[in-house]
Formats: sequence, C-alpha cells, structure tokens
Amino acid sequence: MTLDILYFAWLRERIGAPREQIETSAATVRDLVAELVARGERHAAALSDLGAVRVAVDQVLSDLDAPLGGAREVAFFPPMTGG
Amino acid sequence: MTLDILYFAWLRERIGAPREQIETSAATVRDLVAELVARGERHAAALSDLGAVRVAVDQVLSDLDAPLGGAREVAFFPPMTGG
Amino acid sequence: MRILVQTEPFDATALMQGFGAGAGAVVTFTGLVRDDDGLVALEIEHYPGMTEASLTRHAQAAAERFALSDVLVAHRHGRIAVGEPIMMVATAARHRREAFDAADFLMDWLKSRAPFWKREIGAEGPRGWVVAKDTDEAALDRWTNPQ
Amino acid sequence: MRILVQTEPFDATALMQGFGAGAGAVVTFTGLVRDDDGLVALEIEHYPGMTEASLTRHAQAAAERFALSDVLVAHRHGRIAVGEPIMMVATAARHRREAFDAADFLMDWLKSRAPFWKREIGAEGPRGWVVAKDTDEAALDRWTNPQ
Repeated sequence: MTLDILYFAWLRERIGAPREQIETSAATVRDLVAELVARGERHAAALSDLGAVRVAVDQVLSDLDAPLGGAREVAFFPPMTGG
Repeated sequence: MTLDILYFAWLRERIGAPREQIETSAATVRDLVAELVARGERHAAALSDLGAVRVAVDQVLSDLDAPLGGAREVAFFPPMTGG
Repeated sequence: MRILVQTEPFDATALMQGFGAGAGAVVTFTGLVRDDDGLVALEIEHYPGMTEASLTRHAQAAAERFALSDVLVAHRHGRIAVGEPIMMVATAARHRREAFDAADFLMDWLKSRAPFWKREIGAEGPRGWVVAKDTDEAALDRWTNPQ
Repeated sequence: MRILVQTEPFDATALMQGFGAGAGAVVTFTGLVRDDDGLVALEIEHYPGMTEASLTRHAQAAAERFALSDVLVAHRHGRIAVGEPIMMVATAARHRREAFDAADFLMDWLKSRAPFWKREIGAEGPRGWVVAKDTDEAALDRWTNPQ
C-alpha cells in the first residue's frame, strides 16, 4: 500500500522533510518504524528513542501495535505541548 | 453605648425598617438579640430562628458570642446568596 | 486589583482591557441571570461598605494564596434582567492551575460570604428570597479542609 | 460550538459576542506568551486536519460530559509574540461547577493531546522545542482516574 508519512517538530527537523510517500506492506506501526529506520541515518536517528515519539494513524492518536490495514497517513511527532 | 442596627433581605422586611439606632449596654451579640426581641412582635418574629440569621459587627462576619465593646454597627441578615 | 460594586451593567471588554499583562494564564467567570421558571429579573440587595471591604479583603487573600499578578471582582446590585451578567471574576497568574483555582475559590467565597441577597422577580412581581444552598457552604469548605 | 485554528490574533471580544446566551455561568481561559528568560516569541507548529478534527471531537466530548450549552476553542499557530494570546477556551453551563470543570478539562486535554508543538524564540533566534511536562500528563489523568 501507499502511505503518506508525516513528521512534526524535532522529528521533522531530524528527518529533514515534513513528509514522504512510501510503498509498504507493514502490518503495524512497529513494522513501519523498522522499515523507516532501515532507510538511513536520519530516519534511524529520528526514530531511535520511541519513548519520546508519538504516532497518529489517519489523524487519530495511536500506538506502536496499531494495525495499518487500510491506513493512508501515519504521523510521527514528539509529545504535544499545546495550550 | 449607641449602636446602629442594620437589617437586610427578609429580616429587613420583617422588622419593617432597614436600620434603627439604640442605646444599649449589651456585652455580646446574644445579649443584644435578647434586648431586640423584647422590643416587640416584629423583632421577636424576625429574630426567632437564630440558626437562619447571620450577624456582622462593624462590617465583619461574627457570631452570637462576639463581644460588643467599642462596636458602632451591628447587622442582622439571612445567609448570603451572592454571585 | 480592581473591585467594582455597582447597579449599572459592566462592560466586560473595557474591564478586561490590559488585565493580566505579563501573565501566562487568565481565567474569567461570569454569572448571568438564567431564564428559570418564567423569571423576569433578579433583585440584589447588598450591604454598602461591608461589600466593598470584604470583596477587597478576599481578592487580596486570593492574590496572595494563588500568587496572582492581577485580580478583578465586579458585582452588580439592584434589578438585573434575565440574560444580563450579575457578576464577574477575573484572575491572572503565571500558570493555569493558579488562575483556575483562584477564580474557583473567589466564586465559592462570593456565593456564601459576600453580603449579597437575591430575590426573584417573575412577571407577576417579586417572589421570595433565594435560600442559601448547603452545597455552596460545602463548596467553600473545600478550601479550608482539603481532602 | 466553535473551533478556530488560525495564525492571526483572535479578537476575544468578537468571539464572546452572544456566547453562552441563556446560560447561568460562563468561564473563559486565555493562555498568553510569558516574558520568560528574554523570550521574544513562541513558534507553534500544528498538524493541519488532525488539529481541527481532534479539537472538535474533544469540545463535543466536554459539552456532553459537563452538559455545556456552548463551547469555544481558539488556538493560534505560527509565530506569537510575548504578551499575545496563544489560545482561548470558553464554556457555558447552567451552573458554575460544570463551566469551571469543563474549561479545566479542555485545558488539560489541550496541553498534552492536541497536536501542537512549541518552540521558543529569543532575541538570538530559535531556541529548542518545549519539552512536554509530566505534570501536564498527571493533570490529564485526573479526569479518568478520579481520586
């Protein structure tokens, strides 16, 4: 499937781009992270500490074990600091 | 001593006046209430249920045992319902 | 700090002009006359002199307890029509917790310790005096007897 | 219900026009950029699409949970100078407890669940991203794990 991957805040800065499109057969967010980390140093650095990373699948807060079947957009970002 | 006695809300209505001035030697609020009750039916009716009456001595919330030495103004009113 | 006790409606916008400059958090509470049971207006009696003194004292106490940088209390008396604001409290602090708690505390205090008394006015004329609620007394107790 | 996500400053007076008509209690919270450590501005990034959807969902949840008659959330993104409002929440209910609690709940939720990220800007340029606070997480827990 084709997935839009979005990055925000310092994850965007470490990756060096706000979004990318990838072809993947990852079943879960965790599988997707493994594929992304294998892409190179920037991805590996950005996603090295998963405790400091939050994820949204199709714009809904989710977790590493969430299934990706049917998903179109996955976003990675640090814990939010709104308000 | 000369005391200004003030009444508010339904106490004012039962007494039939917002204020009166009296000469008294009452030592405490409780003594003052006894003197007022002796003044007649209206005062007796207004001050019959002291559990439903609050008192301020010189504009500070007080209680029945408060001393009146040096006081100039005593107010009787129902529990407050502001805000 | 600003304390207003008046019969005229207050202009919340004008009151809030410049309020809380430098603060990180501003909370306002506004109490309005609800359209309950065909109510037309409230009539509020107060104790001139004691009202201003006690509002000032408690606004100062709240400012110290919650480290407020600014505090405002405005309360009307006389006849207030349904839909109109009766009173307003505003608090400014560095952080949201203090601003929220201070406004909450001031409201609990105002409800049962400020010398105001309300009477309901229906289309048929004045109704009875509003009776104090035990829940208001309990709300105030929260601040002296923390659970 | 009204949700605003924008870069421009918002006009609180205009937003509050007619807000809470018929309610007995209106609470507002405004968060402003504090002048901390020579801060010049905040820069706020957000997740377009998710921001609006999640603010709407949580404003609706707050409206149901606290029986609100009206609710408003306005949040800016982009560069916001010291002293300017970042965001505002307003809640209207019959009674004060619900209006206070709903505003408090929405703020706790916004602080750690709405997709906004802040970076500090000093006179020397951008500083680091603001780190999420454990206390914000704990504040949110209050609403699911009542003591």
